[in-house]
Amino acid sequence: MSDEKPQEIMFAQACNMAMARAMADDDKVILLGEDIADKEGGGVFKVTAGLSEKYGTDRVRSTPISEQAIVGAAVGSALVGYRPVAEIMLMNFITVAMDQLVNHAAKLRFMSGGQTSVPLTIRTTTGAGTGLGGQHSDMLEAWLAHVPGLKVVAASNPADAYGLLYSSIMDDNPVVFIENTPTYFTKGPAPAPDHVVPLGKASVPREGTDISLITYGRGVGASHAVAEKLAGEGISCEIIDLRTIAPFDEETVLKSVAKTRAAVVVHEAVKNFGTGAEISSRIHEELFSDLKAPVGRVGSGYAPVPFSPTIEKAWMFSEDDIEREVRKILG
Amino acid sequence: MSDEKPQEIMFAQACNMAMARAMADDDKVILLGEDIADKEGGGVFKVTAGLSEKYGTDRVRSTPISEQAIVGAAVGSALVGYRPVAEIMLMNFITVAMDQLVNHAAKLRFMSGGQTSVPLTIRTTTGAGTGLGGQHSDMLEAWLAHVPGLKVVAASNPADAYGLLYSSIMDDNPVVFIENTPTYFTKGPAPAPDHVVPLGKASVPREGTDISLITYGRGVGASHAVAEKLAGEGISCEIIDLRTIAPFDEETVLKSVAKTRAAVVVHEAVKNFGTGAEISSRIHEELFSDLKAPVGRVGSGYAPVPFSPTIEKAWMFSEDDIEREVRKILG
Amino acid sequence: MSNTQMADKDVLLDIFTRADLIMQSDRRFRKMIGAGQLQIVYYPVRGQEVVSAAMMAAINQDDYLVTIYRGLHDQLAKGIPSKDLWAEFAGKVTGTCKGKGGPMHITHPETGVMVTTGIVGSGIPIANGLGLASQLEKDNKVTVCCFGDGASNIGAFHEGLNMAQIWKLPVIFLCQNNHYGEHTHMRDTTGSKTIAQRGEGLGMRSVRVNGNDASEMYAAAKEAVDHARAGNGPTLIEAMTFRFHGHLLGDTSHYIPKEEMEQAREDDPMPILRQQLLDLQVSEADIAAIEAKNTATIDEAAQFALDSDYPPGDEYRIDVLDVEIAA
Amino acid sequence: MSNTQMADKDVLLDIFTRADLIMQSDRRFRKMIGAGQLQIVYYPVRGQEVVSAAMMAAINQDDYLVTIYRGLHDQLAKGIPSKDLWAEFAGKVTGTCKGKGGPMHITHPETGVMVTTGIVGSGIPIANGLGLASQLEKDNKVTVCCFGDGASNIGAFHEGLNMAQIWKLPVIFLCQNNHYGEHTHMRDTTGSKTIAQRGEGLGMRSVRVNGNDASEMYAAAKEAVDHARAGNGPTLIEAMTFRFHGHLLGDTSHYIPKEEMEQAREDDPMPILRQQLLDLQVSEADIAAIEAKNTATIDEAAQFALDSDYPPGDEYRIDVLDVEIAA
Ligand SMILES: Cc1ncc(C[n+]2csc(CCOP(=O)(O)OP(=O)(O)O)c2C)c(N)n1
Ligand SMILES: Cc1ncc(C[n+]2csc(CCOP(=O)(O)OP(=O)(O)O)c2C)c(N)n1
Ligand SMILES: [Mg+2]
Ligand SMILES: [Mg+2]
Repeated sequence: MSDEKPQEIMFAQACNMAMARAMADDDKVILLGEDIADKEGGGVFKVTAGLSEKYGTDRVRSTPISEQAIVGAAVGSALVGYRPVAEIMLMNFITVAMDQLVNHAAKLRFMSGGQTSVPLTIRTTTGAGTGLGGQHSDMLEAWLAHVPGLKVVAASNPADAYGLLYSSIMDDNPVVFIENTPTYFTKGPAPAPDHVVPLGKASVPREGTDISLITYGRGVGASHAVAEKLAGEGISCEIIDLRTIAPFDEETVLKSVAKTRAAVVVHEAVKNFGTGAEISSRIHEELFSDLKAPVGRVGSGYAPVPFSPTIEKAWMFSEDDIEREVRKILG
Repeated sequence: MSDEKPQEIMFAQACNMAMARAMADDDKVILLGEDIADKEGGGVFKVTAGLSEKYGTDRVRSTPISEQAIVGAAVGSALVGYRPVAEIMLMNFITVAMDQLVNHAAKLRFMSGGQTSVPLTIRTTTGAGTGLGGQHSDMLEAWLAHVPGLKVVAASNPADAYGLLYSSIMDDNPVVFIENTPTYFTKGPAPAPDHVVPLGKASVPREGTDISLITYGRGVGASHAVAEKLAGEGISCEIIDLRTIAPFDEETVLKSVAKTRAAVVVHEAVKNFGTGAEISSRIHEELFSDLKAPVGRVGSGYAPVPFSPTIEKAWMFSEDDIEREVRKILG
Repeated sequence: MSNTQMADKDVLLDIFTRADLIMQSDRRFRKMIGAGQLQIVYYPVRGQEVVSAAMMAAINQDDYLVTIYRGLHDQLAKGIPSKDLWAEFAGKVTGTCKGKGGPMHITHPETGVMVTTGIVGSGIPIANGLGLASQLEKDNKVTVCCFGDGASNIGAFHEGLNMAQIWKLPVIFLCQNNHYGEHTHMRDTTGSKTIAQRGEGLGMRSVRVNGNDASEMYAAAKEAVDHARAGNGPTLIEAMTFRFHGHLLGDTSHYIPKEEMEQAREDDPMPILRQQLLDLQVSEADIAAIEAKNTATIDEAAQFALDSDYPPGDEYRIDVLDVEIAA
Repeated sequence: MSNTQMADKDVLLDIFTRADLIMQSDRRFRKMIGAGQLQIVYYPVRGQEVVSAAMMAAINQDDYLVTIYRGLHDQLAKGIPSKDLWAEFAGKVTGTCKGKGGPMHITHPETGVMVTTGIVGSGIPIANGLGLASQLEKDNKVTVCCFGDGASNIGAFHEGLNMAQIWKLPVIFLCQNNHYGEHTHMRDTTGSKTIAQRGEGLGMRSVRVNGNDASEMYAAAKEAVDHARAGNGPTLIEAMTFRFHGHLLGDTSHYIPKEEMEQAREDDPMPILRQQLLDLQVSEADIAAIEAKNTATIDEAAQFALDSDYPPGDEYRIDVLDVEIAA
């Protein structure tokens, strides 16, 4: 079996392969980011390892610590036909580059009356639970989802990461692709080399009849664990993996909830004013009279991400929280 | 009647008076911002006019165009007992200073285990409808509301502005106080000099029985107009002016909706993933079985703020939108 | 400031033709806004004509430009047809951006105008991206990035200049130093004596010139362009100039001392340039012909803007993403 | 670099005492993490001890410090009691911040440590705020703001230094130049030859010193402090140094050429400083006593950290706002 392709790959590897594929397919794909070239180790999490060796440091550029300049260079090159993929090392660092992303990347197509477009991808990673503390773990996707003109994407497994990141790079709109640091090195089934996951389409990785768990990113794994447990009690959970957070696939979500008549939205981000609120609202707006109970929400607590493991755990969204919410909804 | 106090004041004036009062009451109150001192005209909208003349340019400082430095100086001085009020001229410019606000102002109390606090106020103004285009009109309060540790405040009339801005400055937490450019020069009843509006408390400027319109800022005036019109048809609207957007006054909101059994949330910001989603979700979560219909939402369209008046108008939330939503909800 | 040789007559004529179009356009905008024919926020450019005209005379139509809200002079000098530009300023569907962008957000790729931004300093990092594309593409284009003295206090300036320098990007950073950022004088906001000094601190080739002198400005522009096209990287040009009508229309310039304003009026680049042409034996009639042609252009453009329709309201659902947003 | 005179013996002893505590603490952290006794992300400070020790020896306990994730040396040199600091690094409720901040977010107002940030460059604008408070308060305090070479590429550096300069704030910007930002060498990220040059570009008093030389570093620190206390404003000190154990623990420094590492080892400030003390007739026994005392301090602190409890989980509802958040 030695020349068979690997059956399983890691999440980080999937992202790497997606970029390699995009670079091979289109020489307008370039990468920018701190430490991303191989001389500097191929990225702090090695997600870009090998790419500068293969495609050269003209196309794979380690940058200064200058996030505004990084995103700006991506915006500018995207305006004239490049497909830059800019790495913002950790999602919290996007706070220094929001202007470029929000006032420029997201708006230039519109403000130019469609004369220009900004087909860039921002890759960034984040996630709590590993003791990185208040400034290295935030999930800020709700901000980005609120910005017209930006697409926001998060994968829950390596195969999807491969297919979604490739689609993000090839998409003609600015996309923020959110990776999850704590699960970078977890494995999943390897995708076929030509695997593509379209943006804007949710998946239904588990079908069920009693309740819909609508989630994305790391929430998917946690939801699976809870669904598995509850199945033993005869509670049948359907899982919707949004994959694209904004604009999200309302059709798949509403179809599922129309069937199950109950839903819980699950995410790692702080619950208050999080993306779950929009999804919950949309479901209520469309399916109010069909629902057995109000849509539940699970997210992390109203606090900065705490450092100490005990507090971090108590603060963070968890399988227990999901289970409790499902039971509450199903009464 | 010549020495009676004016019966009406403008919104901008109310903010000016609140700052003057805070500066008189507490010499730790200092102001920072571009062009805010009198030599530079007392602010581009004259909201700080006269203050540097009265309190000196040590305490009222015109700054370089350096929003990170402005907010940072506010954070640092707040850490050691000052009550800085930093002006970010227009809300879109906060995108270059999100790091200071989100990673530092909002988190330092928590990350220091309560050893320090950051009693700063960010004043900023925004609002569409006057042809300033895509980069000068955004309502970004949903981002800020999603950040644990930040309070977000918006006033709908001069008296509230006076009482809320004073409370914001005196509050021991970081507060973002959002003003509305297009209504800066509208008048309202003058507050008493000692008027205070506590943070975290909504008001009920109009009582009603059929539906609750939950709103803030410019949405309040629009809601009043619609309520007035519908009253003629025997539809009785209650209006809740949140005043503090985050954390918002759930008690008042839920009490109102428990009574009216119907609600529409109204704001100027883009509807998708806006603050209305959180408020709507909370109402559904708490009052699902009492509701006559799902909670409605009104906000602006999914697009950057357009320049041309025709498109800007079509894009923007409006009285018509509110009326239509109320009628839809009440069936 | 250097003692550059006078530029060639045809170069000066070219610069004058652009600068006069700018001066007349600015005047007309102020007039029409004053008369209530246009309701827009307008950032006057009177006084800065020559900086722009000389810079754009030194580059080609397909070179890139990134500019700011105060950008009319740059946009006209770069060659955007007046009709398209006026219509956009007026918010009409016939404008460069279908009325969606407005004066602060002019884009016109046909003439290389890629971005106009209303966020101070933000064009700088974007200009690098255009320069990076040219460097990778080996298309020999340069990017000119305009901004003000006040913009040099913001972080993006620092990050952008540094990145351009280490990557030797073909970008010309044109700081149009009119001494004021809104109502605040540079001396109250800027720790360094000059902006050029900041460029030097970043290791960049940096020059400070009298931007109001067409020959000096043109020479500096040309040198920077040649330097960039030769692959030697960016230049920061600090072009000293002045704006006569305040930050935005309606600003009374109350914060500008009388003597300073008087001095600036004496240094007004337009009469100086006109006199230089006369001194070079260009006839009054030839100059008047240029001026008349510009007037005609503006007459036509202004009328076109007034006559054109506003875009339909639901245009807001188009160009947000690459697909139309559902109503 | 200047040829400063050797500092007084008691100053050098003071610096050595602080530096040795840092060196031993760093070693112990690396050992305990390696042994699995602590599970934390750790940014080693071995090699940068003297920069910090000499800087903090030149200021008072009530002067302010703003530092970064790589901050152990600064925090110890500034005087945070080892027990409190170790407990915070370990996430224990007895730590400076009750375990909520962790190593990247140390605050300890009693010793003037006001902020430790994990966001590169962000401490700079905040340091200005502390300096502004001191200026208004006329309390004669200075603020020391530490950051790395890589941080000088970010916008906040530029904005912060400029504001400090125009307002003459009593802030000392201490750039600890260890040549690398994560795995990238300064030469690949920095258009200027030195960081000090950037300070000069901003009009700021700027010096570049051998931070590994206790006397030179101390003299520069002292001068900057005197300058600030006299109301003359900020100084940028670029202190040349090196970090021996990579960006964070586990980093193999594969990106550092062998010769560069060897040279750095030869310049290791700790043996040099120790030898200087011996040369000044400090006895081996006296030095050993200092070292032993430091060891005992660390023994006690490490044990205290291990023995202390983690905070209760629902502590996350406290200190978010000034009131407790409902469960
Ligand atoms: C980030 C940001 N902060 C503040 C503003 C508000 N503002 C618009 S123009 C301006 C002054 C800019 O001055 P300068 O760079 O000198 O250019 P000039 O207007 O003189 O041409 C300011 C402060 C802005 N647009 N963006
Ligand atoms: C805004 C921001 N971008 C990126 C990072 C990731 N990061 C952490 S430390 C570091 C290197 C900083 O280098 P330097 O300033 O030289 O300090 P040193 O670590 O060498 O002490 C980087 C890029 C960050 N923390 N913040
Ligand atoms: Mg200016
Ligand atoms: Mg370094």
